[in-house]
Amino acid sequence: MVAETKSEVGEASKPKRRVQGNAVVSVLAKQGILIAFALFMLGFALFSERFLSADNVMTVLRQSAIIGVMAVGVTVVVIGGNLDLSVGSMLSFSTVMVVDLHDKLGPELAIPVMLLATLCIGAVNGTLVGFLRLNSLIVTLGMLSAIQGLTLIYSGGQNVDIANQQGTWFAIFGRGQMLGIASPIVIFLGLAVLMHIVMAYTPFGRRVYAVGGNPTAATFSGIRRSRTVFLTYVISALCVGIAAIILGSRVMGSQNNVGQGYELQVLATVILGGTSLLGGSGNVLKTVIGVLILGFIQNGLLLLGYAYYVQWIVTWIVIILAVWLDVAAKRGRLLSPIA
Amino acid sequence: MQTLKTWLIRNPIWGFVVLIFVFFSFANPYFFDLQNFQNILVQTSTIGLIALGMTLVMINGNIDLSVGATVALAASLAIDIQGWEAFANWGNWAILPGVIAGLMSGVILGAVNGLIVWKTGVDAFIVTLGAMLGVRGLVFAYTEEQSFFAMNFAYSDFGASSVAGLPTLAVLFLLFALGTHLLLSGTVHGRNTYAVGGNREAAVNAGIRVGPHMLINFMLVGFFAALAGITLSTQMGAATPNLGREYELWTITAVVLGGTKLTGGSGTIIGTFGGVLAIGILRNGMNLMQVPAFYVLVILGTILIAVLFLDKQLTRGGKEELRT
Amino acid sequence: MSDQTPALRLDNIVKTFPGVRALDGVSFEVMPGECHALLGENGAGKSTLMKVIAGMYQPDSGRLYIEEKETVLPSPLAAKSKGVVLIHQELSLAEEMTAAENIFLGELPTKSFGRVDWKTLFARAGAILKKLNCDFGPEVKVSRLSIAKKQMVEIARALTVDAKAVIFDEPTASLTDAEKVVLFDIINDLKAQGVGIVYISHRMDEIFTISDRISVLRDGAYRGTLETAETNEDEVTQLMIGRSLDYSRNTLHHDLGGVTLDVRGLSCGKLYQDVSFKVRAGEVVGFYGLVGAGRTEIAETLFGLRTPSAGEILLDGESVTVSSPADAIERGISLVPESRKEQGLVLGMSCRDNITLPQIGDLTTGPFVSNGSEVAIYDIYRDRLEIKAPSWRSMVGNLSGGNQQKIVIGKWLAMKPKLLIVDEPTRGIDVGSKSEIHNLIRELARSGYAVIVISSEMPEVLHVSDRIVAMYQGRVMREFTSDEVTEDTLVQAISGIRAQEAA
Amino acid sequence: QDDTMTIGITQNNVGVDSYQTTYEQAFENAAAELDNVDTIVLDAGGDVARQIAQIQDLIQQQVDAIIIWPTNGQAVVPAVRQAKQAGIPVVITNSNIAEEGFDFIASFSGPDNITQGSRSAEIMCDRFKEQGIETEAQIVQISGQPGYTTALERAKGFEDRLPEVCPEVTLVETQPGDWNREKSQRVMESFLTKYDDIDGVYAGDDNMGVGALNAAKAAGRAEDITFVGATNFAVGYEAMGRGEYWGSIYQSPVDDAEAALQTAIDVLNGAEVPFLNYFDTPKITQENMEEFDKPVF
Ligand SMILES: Nc1ncnc2c1ncn2[C@@H]1O[C@H](COP(=O)(O)OP(=O)(O)OP(=O)(O)O)[C@@H](O)[C@H]1O
Ligand SMILES: Nc1ncnc2c1ncn2[C@@H]1O[C@H](COP(=O)(O)OP(=O)(O)OP(=O)(O)O)[C@@H](O)[C@H]1O
Ligand SMILES: [Mg+2]
Ligand SMILES: [Mg+2]
Repeated sequence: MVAETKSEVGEASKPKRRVQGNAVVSVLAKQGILIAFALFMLGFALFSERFLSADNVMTVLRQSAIIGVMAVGVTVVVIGGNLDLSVGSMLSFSTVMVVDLHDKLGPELAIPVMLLATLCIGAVNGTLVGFLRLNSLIVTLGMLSAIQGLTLIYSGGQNVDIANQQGTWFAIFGRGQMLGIASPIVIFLGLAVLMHIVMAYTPFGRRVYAVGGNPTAATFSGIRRSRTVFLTYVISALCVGIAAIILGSRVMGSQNNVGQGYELQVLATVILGGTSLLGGSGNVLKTVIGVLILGFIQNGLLLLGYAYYVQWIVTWIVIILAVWLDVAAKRGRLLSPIA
Repeated sequence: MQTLKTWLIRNPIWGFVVLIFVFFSFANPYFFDLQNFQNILVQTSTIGLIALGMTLVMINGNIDLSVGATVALAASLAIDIQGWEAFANWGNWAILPGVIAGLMSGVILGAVNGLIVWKTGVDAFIVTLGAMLGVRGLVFAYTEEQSFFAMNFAYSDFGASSVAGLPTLAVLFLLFALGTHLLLSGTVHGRNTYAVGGNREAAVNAGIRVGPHMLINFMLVGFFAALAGITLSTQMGAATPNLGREYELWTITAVVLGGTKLTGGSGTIIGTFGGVLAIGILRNGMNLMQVPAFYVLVILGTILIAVLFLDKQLTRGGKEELRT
Repeated sequence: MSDQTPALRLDNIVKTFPGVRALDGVSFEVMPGECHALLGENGAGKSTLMKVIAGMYQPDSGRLYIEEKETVLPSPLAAKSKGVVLIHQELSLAEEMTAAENIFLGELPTKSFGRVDWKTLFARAGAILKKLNCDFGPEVKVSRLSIAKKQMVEIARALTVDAKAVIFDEPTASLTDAEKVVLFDIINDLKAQGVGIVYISHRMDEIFTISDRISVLRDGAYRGTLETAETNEDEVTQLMIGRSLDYSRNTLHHDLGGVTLDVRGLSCGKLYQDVSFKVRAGEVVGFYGLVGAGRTEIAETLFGLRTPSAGEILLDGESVTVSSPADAIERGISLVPESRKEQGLVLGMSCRDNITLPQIGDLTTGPFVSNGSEVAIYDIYRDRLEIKAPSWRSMVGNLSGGNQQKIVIGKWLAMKPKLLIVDEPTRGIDVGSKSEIHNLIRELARSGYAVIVISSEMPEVLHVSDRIVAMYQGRVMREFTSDEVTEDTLVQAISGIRAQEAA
Repeated sequence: QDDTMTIGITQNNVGVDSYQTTYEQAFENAAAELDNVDTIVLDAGGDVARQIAQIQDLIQQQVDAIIIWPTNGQAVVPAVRQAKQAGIPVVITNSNIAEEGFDFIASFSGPDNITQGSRSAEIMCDRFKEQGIETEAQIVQISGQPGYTTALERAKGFEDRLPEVCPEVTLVETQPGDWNREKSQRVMESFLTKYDDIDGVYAGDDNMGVGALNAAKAAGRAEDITFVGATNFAVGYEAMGRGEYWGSIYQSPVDDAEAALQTAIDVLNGAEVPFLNYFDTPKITQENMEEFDKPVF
């Protein structure tokens, strides 16, 4: 007894029944974070006529560059399934070092020496998390504290300053221009594009996504997981080094705690950009949007003249709204299905 | 002996606690002293209370980064409100509305966090990261940057008081730790905490209402953070808007040291208690040994990592293990 | 049967996912006291249909009746309270909790103040586990159990409620034969109590043992229902995939090449001891044994995931130390691992990215991954293994279980290895694709590869292997050629009865 | 009482800026020169709770005197009271504790931050008068980290004094710079976008002042702006020398530290010490800077 029923699809329909038509809509809808960005840019523009002036936009971009450069590195670490909370104190360390060495060795030596030292710290992080498989949150929290101490020991707790601020070519990174645009912006966007290409189009990038998505399966696929994780931390450290050059050049000096609290700001921008803390997904270019959102919120609220605490409260709300919009767009409904 | 060994392997942090305890006892003449132990207990009680709630939230697979700000808000409310005109002739009872308001603020903030996590599905990390900033903003908005001072010395006397020879704050912490331990290990809510964190889908399928469940735990951590803020303010007789900065990081560190997994599903109060004590003893011991400030940072950081490393060595499966 | 009211009836259920119409107007019913088998290719929509019944998914349209009363099931809890229980295809347990807690999850017995009544809990869970012939207690942590035992815990859940309908979604995928027998007893018990059973499996022998009726789904649509007693495997297969299959034993002998793999006295601590065997180019060697016999561990050692404590591995006559999977891959070894979710796939990545993952470093033009060669590889194995996915961009996590397994196999076939090891290659795969995979394995061998097949399914081992290695508790008991092996001698060997004793 | 005395100090947050670090070194150097003084130097890292724990730990060790650089003037009062009850004299340094605690301390030694704020206002006002813009000048303020006593007191001193000396100068906006030069630079950049006319910047310390100066220089508007800070740092001193930065308050951490130590020793020796032991923090501007040495920090 065989009861046949209707079947709209032919026998040989190999590619599955696809719901056609709203492809464009669904692609757009997935970009919740872009929509959020556009929405609140519009909001600020309505309230402050200076907000969208070329000058101000450039200022925000310039200011965001330091956080942005670090966020690019941290995005890679997070995609690889780990956290890096040590970037803030590493930034302090690297900036203090490059500024201090500037006068002692000259910028042409100070930069490579500082980068080397920073990469060493990144390598320590990478060894602990990658090769020894220690929990990245605690390792980098520990490193946050240890590097802070190292910085203070290095500088003796004193501020460092560049004596000859006018004459040094070191100024180019923070204060100069490249291609007619303020150099921090060029460095930031250039690095973001470069890292995006690395992550999206090279075998290394693919391996990072795989390791972050499922470390065991990645190992079973012949990926050297420890090495991959190690490299993500080295990349993160390199980005911190670059950020330190921009910062040192912009300020022409450094305190021992310049980077304090940056780790969480950086992480916020990475998450705003839609990178999942679970690892295995994320996008460097979207991190740039996350950076810009945070940068423009802070600037916009300042332009509106709100007291700092009002700015904090509004930032709280905006961050949650932006991420909500993003996840809601991805799942196609506003409220979460959690019962 | 055998049970002690398996117990230690399951709670390696306690091995470490014993280790540093012995070390400091020999290294410093002031360390091994009843009064000093009481100091340590009181000093750890703040982070400790928060860690109790944090353990629940983290076993759930969530996290709460806003606890530090909650500490400040609850402390400020408790102290400011007890000084209001309205309660001027309540005598020592004036403390009560302040404390209740402080605790309520924690519970409400926890509820706000929990509700957002539940309803929007945004990751708890980002929800509470936002709240960490926003609640601090609320604190500054409320206090207008001022510190508050408790006019009534009964308030700070409470912080310095003892029951049965033990500091009240330490007793309070121990009692709440015991209560939370019982909650987690012996009640349906506690067991569901493991289920929700261990396998959310399984929990949903089993008919556990995951949303309200997480909400309750967020309210609990809010409550504990507020309570910690209040006990801390009784030690100072004052509240400052910057109170509790970076406490979230130290709390999470203590909880993870105690063996709770960030991914959720496992952890114990016994472990958390060990983690909290480890940090407290380290800080106290290093103060007594006059380790210079810069080196304290390096040592503390290094030890955190070392503990993690030892833990890994202890729980490793041996040579036959799968190398992934 | 039709004079009774169905325990459960579905009418014209439609369910779509983004890009996929998973259920396309399916109607289906289960009578009380009946075991109704549901069959279909991988991705046909079986699990989706069951999740609709269990309240986990809401259908886009269509109606659901429990004892002819129209019902809406907004949540799994609602379904459970109406007496509908689903045993999941994928394990769904909280690892750090005890077996008892997992069995009674969501309805732990309580005392005052919301305290758990451990005594009652353990007593009740213990009774159920005993009924299932489980050799572990209710207070053991689930994380310490083997997959098979976890599966039994999952099954135990069905027995906690007064069910009207119980759905088993591929319950035997990781069970041994002995456990299977227990399960079937339980199912017969339930039937006797008038419970309606839905039984999903890709194993024909089981379906013909246990079911009363068989319904077939195809591409999300209902294809028909057969009385088990009045049909045969061939008819069912026809309905499912539109053609017949060959279930014969392997007799295809062909010329063998040199010895590719020579394992001498290999041991790994307590996991297995003194294992020796050879695999020649062009040969398929089957490893058969019970769960825990140590077959997987040998494979993992060969793939560089474990360090042997003694013994020697010779590859093409050369003694080698395989230090990591990357190393193994370089030497031309591939391993299709046992657990696709944990070891085989990055669920968040696309189908294409998963398939090309092991060779991503070689698929480059300049420093960049070449999209063209990647898609080309994907296309080859999609066609060859009949992988059903909306496109190469689809997330592997959204594929049906069987299609996921095909992705893993495709990934390792694409490496064109010298030595291919497949561990439970057809777990959860439909009969059509299974036979396709068997053919592929044969074909690979014929073209000169050495292949090791680890399987717990006797027909599979018998069908593909030229030689069979029988293992028991970490030791090789006996080797058979495909000519001399009989089911009886094989069963004896894997139960620890040595050939000579048996003789 | 044996002849060596042990003095414990808990500082606010060493390493957060050079002032505190230099203070610490000066304190240790001064103590090292005295044979009969042992010191225990602790740092609260800006956290009141930790500071209280440190005070308790010092009481536990039965030191002879405790010097406290309060992280918060009110929150340490009960801990100070405990010290008093334990019979240990307490000297407060750098920034004072709340009046409620005066009963429990032996002395306060340090600068007067409120006066510093007023003096900065005077420097700013005098400069505007010289320029003849005291009737229309607009200024912005970049304050220290919110919630810290020093930041609060300087801002208060400045805001209270300014309308007294220059009633027509408007303070258009205040934002915190968190004692951080980079943060201050960012804040100033936004101010420059927002306001076309800024005549003066008051910064809670020179570190932030120089940050603001950096921003203004980058925008090409530094010439028109009078920068006034506090706690004259070396960078501020140099900028003053270049004629870019107008004025500040000269405050020596070495004096600060030595005064605190001396006060504690005097207290222990039973000598008479003034209860509020302010040391002088004079105005420094481009005009009189030769009278001062360049700060070492
Ligand atoms: N959550 C989901 N999102 C998107 N597509 C899904 C989802 N779940 C299932 N699908 C798709 O629906 C179809 C039916 O899947 P289902 O799991 O029901 O198959 P199945 O018959 O159980 O197959 P198998 O025998 O392999 O388990 C598949 O094409 C699958 O890719
Ligand atoms: N005696 C045992 N008790 C509990 N768990 C066991 C036992 N032996 C093995 N296991 C677990 O069962 C799982 C499967 O065992 P193993 O991989 O050794 O067997 P196998 O021969 O590969 O069997 P299969 O491939 O059929 O699963 C492993 O996770 C292993 O740790
Ligand atoms: Mg299925
Ligand atoms: Mg196996």
